[in-house]
Amino acid sequence: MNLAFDIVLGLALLLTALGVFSSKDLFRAVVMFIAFGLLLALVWVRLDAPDLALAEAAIGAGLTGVLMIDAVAHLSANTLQNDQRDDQYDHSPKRPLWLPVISCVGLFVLLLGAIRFRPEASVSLPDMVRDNIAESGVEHPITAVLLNFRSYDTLLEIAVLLVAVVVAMALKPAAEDRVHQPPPAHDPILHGLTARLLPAMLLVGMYVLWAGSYMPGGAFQGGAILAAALVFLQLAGFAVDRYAASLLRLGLALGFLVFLTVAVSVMIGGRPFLTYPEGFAGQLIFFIEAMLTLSIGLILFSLFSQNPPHSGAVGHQGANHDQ
Amino acid sequence: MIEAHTAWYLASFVLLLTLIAGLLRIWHGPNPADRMLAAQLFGTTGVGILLTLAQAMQMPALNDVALVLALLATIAMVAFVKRMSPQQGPTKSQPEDQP
Amino acid sequence: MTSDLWFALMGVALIALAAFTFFRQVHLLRRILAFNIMGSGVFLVMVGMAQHQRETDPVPQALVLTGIVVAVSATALALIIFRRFYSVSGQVELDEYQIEEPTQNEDHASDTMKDNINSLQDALQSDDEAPAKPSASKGDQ
Amino acid sequence: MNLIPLLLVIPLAWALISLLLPRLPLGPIAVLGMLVQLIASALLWRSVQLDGAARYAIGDWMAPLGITLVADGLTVTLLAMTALIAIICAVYALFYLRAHPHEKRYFWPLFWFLLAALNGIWLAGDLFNLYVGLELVTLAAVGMVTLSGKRNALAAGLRYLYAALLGSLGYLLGVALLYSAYGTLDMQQLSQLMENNWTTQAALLLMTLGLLVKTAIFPLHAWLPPAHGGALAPVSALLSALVVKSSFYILARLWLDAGSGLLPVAGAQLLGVLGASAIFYGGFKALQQKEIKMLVAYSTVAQLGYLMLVFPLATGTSPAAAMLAWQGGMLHLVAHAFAKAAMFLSVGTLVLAVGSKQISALAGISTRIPLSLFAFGLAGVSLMGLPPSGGFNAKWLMLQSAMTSGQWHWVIVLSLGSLLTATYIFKVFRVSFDQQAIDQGKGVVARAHWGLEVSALLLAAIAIGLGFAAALPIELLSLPQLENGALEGVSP
Repeated sequence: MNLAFDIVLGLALLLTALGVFSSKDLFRAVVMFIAFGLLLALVWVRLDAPDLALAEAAIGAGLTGVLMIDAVAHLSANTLQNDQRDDQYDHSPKRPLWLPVISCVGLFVLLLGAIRFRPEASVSLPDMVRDNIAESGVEHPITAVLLNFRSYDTLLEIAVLLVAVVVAMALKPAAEDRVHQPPPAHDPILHGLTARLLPAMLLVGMYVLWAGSYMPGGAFQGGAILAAALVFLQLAGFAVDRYAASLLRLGLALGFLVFLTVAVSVMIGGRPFLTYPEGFAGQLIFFIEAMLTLSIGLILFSLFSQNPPHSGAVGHQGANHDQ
Repeated sequence: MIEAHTAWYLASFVLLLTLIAGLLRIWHGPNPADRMLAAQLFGTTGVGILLTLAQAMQMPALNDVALVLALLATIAMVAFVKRMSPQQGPTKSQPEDQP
Repeated sequence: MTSDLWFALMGVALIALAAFTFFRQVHLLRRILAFNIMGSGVFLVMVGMAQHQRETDPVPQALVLTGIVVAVSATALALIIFRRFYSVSGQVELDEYQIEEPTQNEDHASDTMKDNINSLQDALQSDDEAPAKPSASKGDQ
Repeated sequence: MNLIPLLLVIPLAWALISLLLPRLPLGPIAVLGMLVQLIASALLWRSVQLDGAARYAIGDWMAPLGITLVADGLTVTLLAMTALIAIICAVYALFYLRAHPHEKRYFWPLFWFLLAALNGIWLAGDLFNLYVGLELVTLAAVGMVTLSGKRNALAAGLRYLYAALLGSLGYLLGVALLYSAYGTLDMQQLSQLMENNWTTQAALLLMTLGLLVKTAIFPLHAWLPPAHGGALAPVSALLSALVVKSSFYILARLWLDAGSGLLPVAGAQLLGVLGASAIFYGGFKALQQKEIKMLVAYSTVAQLGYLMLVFPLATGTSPAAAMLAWQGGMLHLVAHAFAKAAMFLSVGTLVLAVGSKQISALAGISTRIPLSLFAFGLAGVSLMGLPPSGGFNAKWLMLQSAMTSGQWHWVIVLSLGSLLTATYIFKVFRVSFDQQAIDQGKGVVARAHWGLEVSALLLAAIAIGLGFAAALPIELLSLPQLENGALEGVSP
């Protein structure tokens, strides 16, 4: 039964991906992609990785999907002006076949061989994680890896997020391009939905963050949920990005600031970079995670909201076209 | 106990099959709203699968995943309504798709 | 066959198909989709292969969590640059000829170039008049 | 306080300052920070020279559970090189960015994140950590390319981003395979565990392909010329001098350090053939360019080819030849970094001075803006490999290695490559010394700021100076596998 479930799930995943790749209609490809994210979350569950399922449900099926839909909407809104009615269809040319075919077949054979002839590993990190988890300050092994054993990776990863935001801010169109956007229409249904869903989202976000120290959950998943809540608010017509403009920058960097400060301050006491003082590891990790949740939420949200104007600014958009 | 597991697995398997039916709906469309609605149902079924799997696999953490999925699945829908709906672009035509 | 191995194999198939699409398509949005699915395939291989014939391993799961966040930043960045590119050029793909002939848009490019140069020359000239003044906070709005 | 983590903390802290306090004079603050970083890397260089390589366990978790940083001779040389080039580029940018207020606002945070990532890569001893570092480098570099938001910049940035992301995924897939086969990500531990089997070779092949894309080795170079040729001058300098080297560095560590003995001789020769093709293709394309910055960018494509010659010269040859190849290759990396940064900076000044990117516009400027042209010439001398220069020493070591191991075909490639380089460098000179144009008083339309000219000249002088002081870095660039024994058990 288990295996049958997995086989059907895997095939469905593959079919969905094929749907994304082969669909001529861009919007269909994007909806298929959202479905792909959802199936992938189920696959992570079957792989005993509920943390990844959480992240995939929030990021893959949620945020990335919204970003993609927004981008497709942007494309169709702008092509309309150029009087191309079948805006969602892809008329772009294709490259010659030989390179795709070679790379596809080559990768397939290479990877199958790699799986087939894989040697047995002599080092076992799971054992080491288990032996050292008592010292890490948290009970959940994935949180222990992310924020203690391999916290340096996490620090750099937050830097990656920050870089993306800096570039987004740099590429944001100048202020005069944005003021002409019509005020968002008041939508009673959406408003009611927001009023009911938003508190639940924030609550779940906090719960996921808090749960992270002893069970699946943590800063990334919590941050992704927070970001989703903010995106929701923005879509519902609240101009979140404008309210938060002054605090945004601090909020963006807060997690990184706290993380780096904690990491460096222990060095003054002569301990290595990124260690936690004995006995305080648990509390510090939770504190850092809370700040990271806030930061990640704001960063992911600004990656969504800093996009160039979209369909809302149809009339003005023409000015940007130099063709 | 084993029988209960099997029953839960069976339930999730059946839900998985309906999920695949939803996949076909997304593929066939024919217009964007149909696809989006099918994706929405897809999310709901996903929540169901997660809840049954939580019982079958004895993993209570999956209930959290289901919760998150239930909350976030609406976002794509809202984005679709706000960003792609016809009233935003008055001249916009519904693309016809030949299934 | 275990489920871990099965999903790792699915990951391999996803990678191969996504690579095909990535190299075949020129539409930038489609290539972002392909990139994301290829990434998911890599993550599946990473977790599936590590757990195949072994216990559940938190390390690759943590790595994949990091990878997912990195992939999201990269995707968001690609979308932002793509949309900006689309709104200044109206194109959804990069010109193939640009690889070999980057000076195709020479007239246009040299115009903006001259603007830049003039403004820079102005700035440098004004700088020569007041050389001691540092370039503080000029770009802040 | 240990110096190794300091080299990560300094750029990250300054990145944060640049991000949070944009109203401060970020340029001067950046130069100050660069000075601190330069001192820190000089001290680390000295301590490694005296005490040998050091390992540093981050968070007090030993590898393989934690992440270990490694500072050996090559690492500290590259750290010092990065700090030196970056501070001069920062000084140049200080003046150059005055005309680009919008770009300046976002240049400095990206600059610091880029430096943090580069330092992280030079120091990394962990495969997955390298992946995160590579992504940080990529996003920061792409951001710098697209800063202006102009059509060509955005197109170049997209092309770069897509290529680099694909490269990263190839690398990550290799990491996944290696982890599944050996259960560890620590490079030193892997170097003892790795055996010659399908999985290892597949993993290393995937990582190699990914890194070749990121290093822009022919025929995977197409993204480089528009990105490097189109960016702002200080950005081009940083990209060509440092960024492409980071992925090559990982490649070299992978095959010659962690996976020593795993590279088949045929594979090494193939990498060499790619390098040779890059040398000739890049050289010919450089010769054809009409825009000066594109000429320099194609010159980067060609010069990166020399780096690939390390693999055939150091694989399956005698230890002496391998050592010479390693030293020559790494010295070439350093010398090219200085020379190419000098070249991009001086070209940036020339373009400003004549108000055009076209090479023909440089006609007759030799008497009008001699300092920048001189810097360009000095950098050219090092690129051509004429004595005395860092480039000459590097190529001489590689030639010796090729002759010692009897690989005469690489001797020919090295010599012809230098000839080709000379041709396109002299093409620029022939135009700029055009007597007729000088007599007509053609050329310069604006005076260049002395700060721009001096910083380029300084970099070029260092590239030449490496010819006199090459013994210093070479001493530290010994073959890394010889050090493995010494590294055992050294705790922070």
